Amino acid sequence: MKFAPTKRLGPILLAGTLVACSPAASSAPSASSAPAPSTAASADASADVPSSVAPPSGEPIVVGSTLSLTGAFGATGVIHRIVGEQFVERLNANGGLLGRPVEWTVLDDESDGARVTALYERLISQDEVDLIMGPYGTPNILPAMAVAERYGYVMPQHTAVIAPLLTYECQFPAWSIGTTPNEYVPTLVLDALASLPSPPESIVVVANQNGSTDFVANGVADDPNDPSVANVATSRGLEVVDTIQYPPTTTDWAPIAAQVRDADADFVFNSAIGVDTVNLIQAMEQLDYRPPLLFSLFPAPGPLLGVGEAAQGVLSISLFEANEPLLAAAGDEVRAIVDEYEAAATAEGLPYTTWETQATASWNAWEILTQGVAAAGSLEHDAICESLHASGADTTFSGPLTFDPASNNFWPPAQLVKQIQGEEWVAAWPTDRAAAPLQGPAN
Amino acid sequence: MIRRGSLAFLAAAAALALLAFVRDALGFPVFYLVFLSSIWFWTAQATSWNILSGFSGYFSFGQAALVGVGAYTTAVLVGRQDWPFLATLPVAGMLAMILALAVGGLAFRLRSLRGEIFALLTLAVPFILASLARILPAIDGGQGVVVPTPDVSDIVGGFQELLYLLGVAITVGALFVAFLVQHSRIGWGLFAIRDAEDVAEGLGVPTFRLKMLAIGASGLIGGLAGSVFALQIGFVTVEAVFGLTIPLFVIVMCVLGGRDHWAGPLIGAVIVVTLQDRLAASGFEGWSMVILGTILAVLVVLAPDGLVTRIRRRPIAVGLAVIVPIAVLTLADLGDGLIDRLAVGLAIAVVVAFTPIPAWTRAWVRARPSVRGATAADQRVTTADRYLVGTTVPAARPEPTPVDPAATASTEGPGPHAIEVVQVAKRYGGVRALDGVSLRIEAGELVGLVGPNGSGKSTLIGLLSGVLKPTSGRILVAGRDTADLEPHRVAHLGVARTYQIPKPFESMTVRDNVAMAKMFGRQPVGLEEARHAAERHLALVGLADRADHRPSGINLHERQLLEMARALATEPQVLMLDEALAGLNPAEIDQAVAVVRRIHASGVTIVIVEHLLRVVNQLATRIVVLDQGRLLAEGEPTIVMQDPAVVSAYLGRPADA
Amino acid sequence: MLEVVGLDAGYGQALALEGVALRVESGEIVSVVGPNGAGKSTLVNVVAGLHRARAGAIRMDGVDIGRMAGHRFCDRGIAIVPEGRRLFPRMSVRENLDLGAYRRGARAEREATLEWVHALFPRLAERGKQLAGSLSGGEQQMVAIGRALMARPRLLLLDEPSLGLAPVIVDEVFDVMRSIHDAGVSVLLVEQNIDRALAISSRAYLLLEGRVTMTGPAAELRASPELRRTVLGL
Amino acid sequence: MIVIQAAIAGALTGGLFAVMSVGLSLTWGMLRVINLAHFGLILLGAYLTFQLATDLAIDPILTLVITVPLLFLAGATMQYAFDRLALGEFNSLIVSFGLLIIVVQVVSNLWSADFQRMDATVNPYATRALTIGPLAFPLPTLVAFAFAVVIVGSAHLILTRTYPGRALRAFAQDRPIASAYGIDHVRLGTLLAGATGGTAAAAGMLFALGSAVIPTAPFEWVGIVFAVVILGGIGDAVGTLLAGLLVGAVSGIVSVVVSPAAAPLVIFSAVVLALMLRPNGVFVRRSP
Repeated sequence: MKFAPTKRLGPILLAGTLVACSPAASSAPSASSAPAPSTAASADASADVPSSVAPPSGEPIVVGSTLSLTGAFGATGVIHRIVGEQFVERLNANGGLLGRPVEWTVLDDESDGARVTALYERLISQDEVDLIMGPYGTPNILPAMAVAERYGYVMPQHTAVIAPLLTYECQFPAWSIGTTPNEYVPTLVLDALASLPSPPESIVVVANQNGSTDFVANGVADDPNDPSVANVATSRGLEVVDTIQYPPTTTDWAPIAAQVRDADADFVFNSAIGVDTVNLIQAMEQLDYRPPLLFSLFPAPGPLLGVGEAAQGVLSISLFEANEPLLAAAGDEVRAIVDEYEAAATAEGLPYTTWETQATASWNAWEILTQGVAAAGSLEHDAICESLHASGADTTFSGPLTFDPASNNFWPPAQLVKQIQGEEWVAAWPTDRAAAPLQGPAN
Repeated sequence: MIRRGSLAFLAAAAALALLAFVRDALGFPVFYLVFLSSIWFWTAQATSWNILSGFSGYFSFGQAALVGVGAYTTAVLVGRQDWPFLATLPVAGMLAMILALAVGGLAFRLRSLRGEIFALLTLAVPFILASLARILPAIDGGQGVVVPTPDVSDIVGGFQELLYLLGVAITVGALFVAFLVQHSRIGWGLFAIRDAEDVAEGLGVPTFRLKMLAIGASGLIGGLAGSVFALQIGFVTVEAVFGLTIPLFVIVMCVLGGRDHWAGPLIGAVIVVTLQDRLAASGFEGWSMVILGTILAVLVVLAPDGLVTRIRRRPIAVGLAVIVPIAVLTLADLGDGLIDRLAVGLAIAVVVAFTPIPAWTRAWVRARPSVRGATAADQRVTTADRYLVGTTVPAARPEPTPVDPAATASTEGPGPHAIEVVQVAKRYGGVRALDGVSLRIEAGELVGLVGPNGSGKSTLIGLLSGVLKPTSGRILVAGRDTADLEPHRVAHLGVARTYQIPKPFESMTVRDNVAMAKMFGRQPVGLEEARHAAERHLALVGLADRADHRPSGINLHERQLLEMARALATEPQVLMLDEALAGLNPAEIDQAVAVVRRIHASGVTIVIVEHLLRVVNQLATRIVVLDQGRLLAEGEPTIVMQDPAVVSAYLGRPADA
Repeated sequence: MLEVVGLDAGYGQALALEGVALRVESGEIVSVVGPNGAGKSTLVNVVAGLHRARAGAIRMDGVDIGRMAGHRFCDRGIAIVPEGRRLFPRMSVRENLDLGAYRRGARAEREATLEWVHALFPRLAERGKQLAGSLSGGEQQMVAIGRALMARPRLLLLDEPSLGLAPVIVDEVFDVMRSIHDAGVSVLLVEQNIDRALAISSRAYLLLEGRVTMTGPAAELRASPELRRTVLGL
Repeated sequence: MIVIQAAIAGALTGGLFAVMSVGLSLTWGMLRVINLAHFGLILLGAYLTFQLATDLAIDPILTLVITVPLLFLAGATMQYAFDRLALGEFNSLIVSFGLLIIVVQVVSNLWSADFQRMDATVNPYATRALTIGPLAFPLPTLVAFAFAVVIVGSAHLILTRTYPGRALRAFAQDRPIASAYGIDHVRLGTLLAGATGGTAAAAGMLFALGSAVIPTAPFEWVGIVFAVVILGGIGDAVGTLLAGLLVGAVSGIVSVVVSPAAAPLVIFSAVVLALMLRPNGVFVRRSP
């Protein structure tokens, strides 16, 4: 094996030691790229971005938002920051918005819902931003939405899925799994699995007690008749062997894995977020158990791939995956966006740099916002909101979207089921949008 | 003080509340209200913590439990039971208070409770509650609870105005409670508990009750602010309210601001919230925690007392340091809005608070208290004279006539004995510290309690003051069995003691040390009256000219005199002096002896434990000799000291005997 | 060997010792007697490096050790048996003894010294594994003395070794003190059992209210009526 | 059977808790410093393990050769500073909290807030187990358990058999007398804190062996580690191991029988009971 430390290693060791030793060393050299300044305004177009349009001029339009750049949601927040900067750069290179350049102010909410409220209040009432974007993560989006509602600001948001709670008529979901994801997601996944030669006959549900994952797994908390993975599965003739709930702070996965192994179902539905499923797989492997089929709801994509062979065949849902057939179908612009993102994510030092569902949601959100403004022809929020309700948005990745206030603007979901095949995530269902066929259990 | 304070708080609350209504007219964005609301929340939480932990010294790591109970009460009642928000507010406060009282009731009843145990207990509570919230679907069950925005009446304005006004009400209320506590008997009691809990109890302070009061108030404030917090975040999750960051930040704020003043938490919260806000806004978010952590570490090392002490040393300079930069920056139109300017002002103020005072100012500052000191000294002369003449006696003392010591020694009055000890034994594990001791002390006596080291003198003093309870036998004070009385009740029966190593309340002046005891005496009095009475007691022991000093600023001799004055302030029938002369030089000893005589002459029965037999023999009307836990001899000093058994106990049995 | 000159020491503002001078020659047993609170313990603690003097010199073999760090005093051949024993209660008897031999000079001779200590106190050999905190008072005092001897001191400081002990044990302690002295260790003894202390000592100091008020051969002090009067406060 | 399996797996995880806790417990008990920065050192240990193993493509356990000395230095320097500044128990807590948030932020800046995890190619332990009959012993926690036994065992041996170890215990029980017998507390304290830093390196490595790391992970460790330290007795190395195993096993059983969310309820109620019923047992350093 060749000795090939990256150039990060030395400074990191140095910095790590210094910092641990003395508080005074807080200015130790940061080897990886520190978070870029939070305002991404750029009039200079990159070389590979076509700029056939006149450069934007006049007062910049300021878009404000917070993202969880640190803290519990930090892992995903950074994806949205990269995509946002990328989008704004392309936008300005293509003439800006309403002929004016766009500037994006993004503040770190530290994954703290209490700070989200204050920061959005600041953005709107103090900084007087023209437009806002939603933050990442349901516990952040809900407080932000409340502020937006008070000021009547249009707020596209990336990922909140608890549709019944998102009642503000001018919030626009950029990632829709419908108003009843607790019914839609299990139906979609079980539909996909039903296409296999030997579909699963029994299921175990393992759910993180985190707002959105718990909602998808169990529906509204105090309503046992609300659709849930378990009763959707039952109604389709599957046997529900066990349902397990675990707190977000779980550190010890062995007992959960033991229960899953004990249940010995054909299919494990893990209503998970982050690295839950990675931990579960590891713990199950350690018990020498691999379920025939495993689904993970909102996984951090990188770590699951890093598990290697044990994670083969793991399923999830997605808006868009950067698979070759899908890219080919989507055209050159998409390919350029995806490549550009990968370069930026690599430079940022992200562990997983492939464009996937989070990035897609983020891109959608930006397109919803800017198309709403363009269609309204002004920065009046009432007008933007109205035009979005009236004519929807045409998105690069998810196609034309329509927003119906009656269903809290959640557009009819059109999710992919993706699967780990080899060393990548592959869109595998529905067949007409699949990059590769869905694979059943290995044996 | 309190009336003026009340008015000031009322005025401050009104002015702050007014801001919500004139904000628009002044051209301030709503964000200022949000920013201030955040300060209110943290100030209220920090004040809640400080009333218990800062004032009484029992550190809590459980602040999140109060926030959580308050927030979840409101979230569940509003979000799931459709209660109107305002109706949930008192429920939230009450539930948090009940939780706090339950924790206090359990913890403070522990006989060997130490600060660490309390801290760790409170650390565990939020974890238990978080787990419960996750298990019980009726509370959370895992999905979090949405708190819908309530309808806000037009009078209030908008939602932020409502939050702001609630914040002002609760926080100014909390600060006012802290102010009241600090300036009332409760606060004095709590400070005494923090400085020396056993001494406080011995002086008649009902320590358990005060701690329960403090923890109850802390719970109420924490719960109320937690309830508003639920409304503020709109979506309550276990992670948002039961996390570790809340208690840690609250502690950080109180430590920075200062823990022994009601304004400390306010100062800490203002600084931390402003700093965090500015760092987040200025693109330094990647380094905000580094900066905050560094400031925290540096300030704790440099100013462990907190900023409030520094600020109070030069309030005008620091005040100007905040206001002037803000004014200058505003006029010059520098910085982005008021908060930027505030941040600059605060930074300058902190620097000013830390700058060493130039010599000339110090001279000027010193000049002022000395004036006050002079008047106090004048007063002393008059009161002391009165005492010496013997014309004026404390009104509360029933029979103040100075008695002839020799006469009382043999008096066998019909009433109960001042103290009666019947066949008392005390064992620690297998060790017998006292064994079958019987003893009577009559009113007016001056009993010398002597014996070699380890003979059981300290144990006996502990038993008499009620801190220790006998293994067998009975102890009667004024005819009342003290077996089931808490020490402060025994103190109220009229027993007071001093400590060999003086344990003054270090955070109070000499005068207030004595006034403290007066306030919790048998006939409790208010602060002003207590301070006035304190002068008298200080005069009696000859310490009036030290009244404005801190205990750390007087010498050992004076500290021992202070012990006596403080004990006297409880108006005891029996005063026990535990080695009050240890470590004094001969001149000081003579002076102290004179004081003891004077106290005795004023009608107080005295039990003096002393190693300086020369002194005891001169002073005492009767001597009791203990040796190895038994009563060896008692009687007339000169006779007792010739007793061969006593001689042998002191000089040792000759090797050849 | 030990020479203390002009020693002032105290706690906070209290002065416990004032201008104390004292010496212990090689091979002597010297007693410091006086009523409680006279400053005897402070004196011993200062000489052992437990408490810092405010003024004055502590010379061991002519070298002033008063400014040295507390943990270096024992390198100079001083070991203390503190008042109230102060064993390490949750360590075994053997561990307490071994800790006495912590200083490098003593470690090498640990086995030999241990044999000597066991010969002096046979009971300690039996109780080697017992926790020091669980021993009786007498046994604790033996461990405390044994621990000090393990340091191979040339000067042993004993602070109230008979305090709280049954008379039989006190006899044993004084007997052992004599054997220790016979083995060539000088002793500075603080004792409230004045008669016994003086009986075993060659010279003595009477400490009263922080000052040395009498000094001389022990026998003389023992016979002096003034000592008796002073101590009994008559 | 499932209960037994959960208990075993939990107990092995308890070994990891023990490694995390033992350093904190010892410095608290012996030096009276409540060092929250210990969690920061564990975090650094985990990230350094990740980085070194990934970059050098070596077995993660081998990274200890580098991380242990580094964190030894860090721990020792910190204690030396605490000592110099004469920080008491409470102030050390506050200052070390400041250090902890600094470390968390710096780690986040250096490695991003995203999860970092050693790939299966680098880390062969993550998905393996030792199987005996129907029972499986997960490899990462088995390794952690082995480390726990070795670390606690050697800590116990050092504390009971060697001069510096005994000196430390003596120092914890009576500082002045220990000093009178030649014990230099600054040196010993620095050494102990250094060794504690070493255990933090091991704990970080062990954590990285079985889990993905994020910068905020320390805040999830604090509760369980304090529970282990308290139940084991502050300053008691062997007690820490036993408490770790107990906490792990109980939380495993409760997870299976009731629900994973109920485990903290049981553990922390036990902590409260322990504090109420035998408050003196919790503080081993105090004399009976």
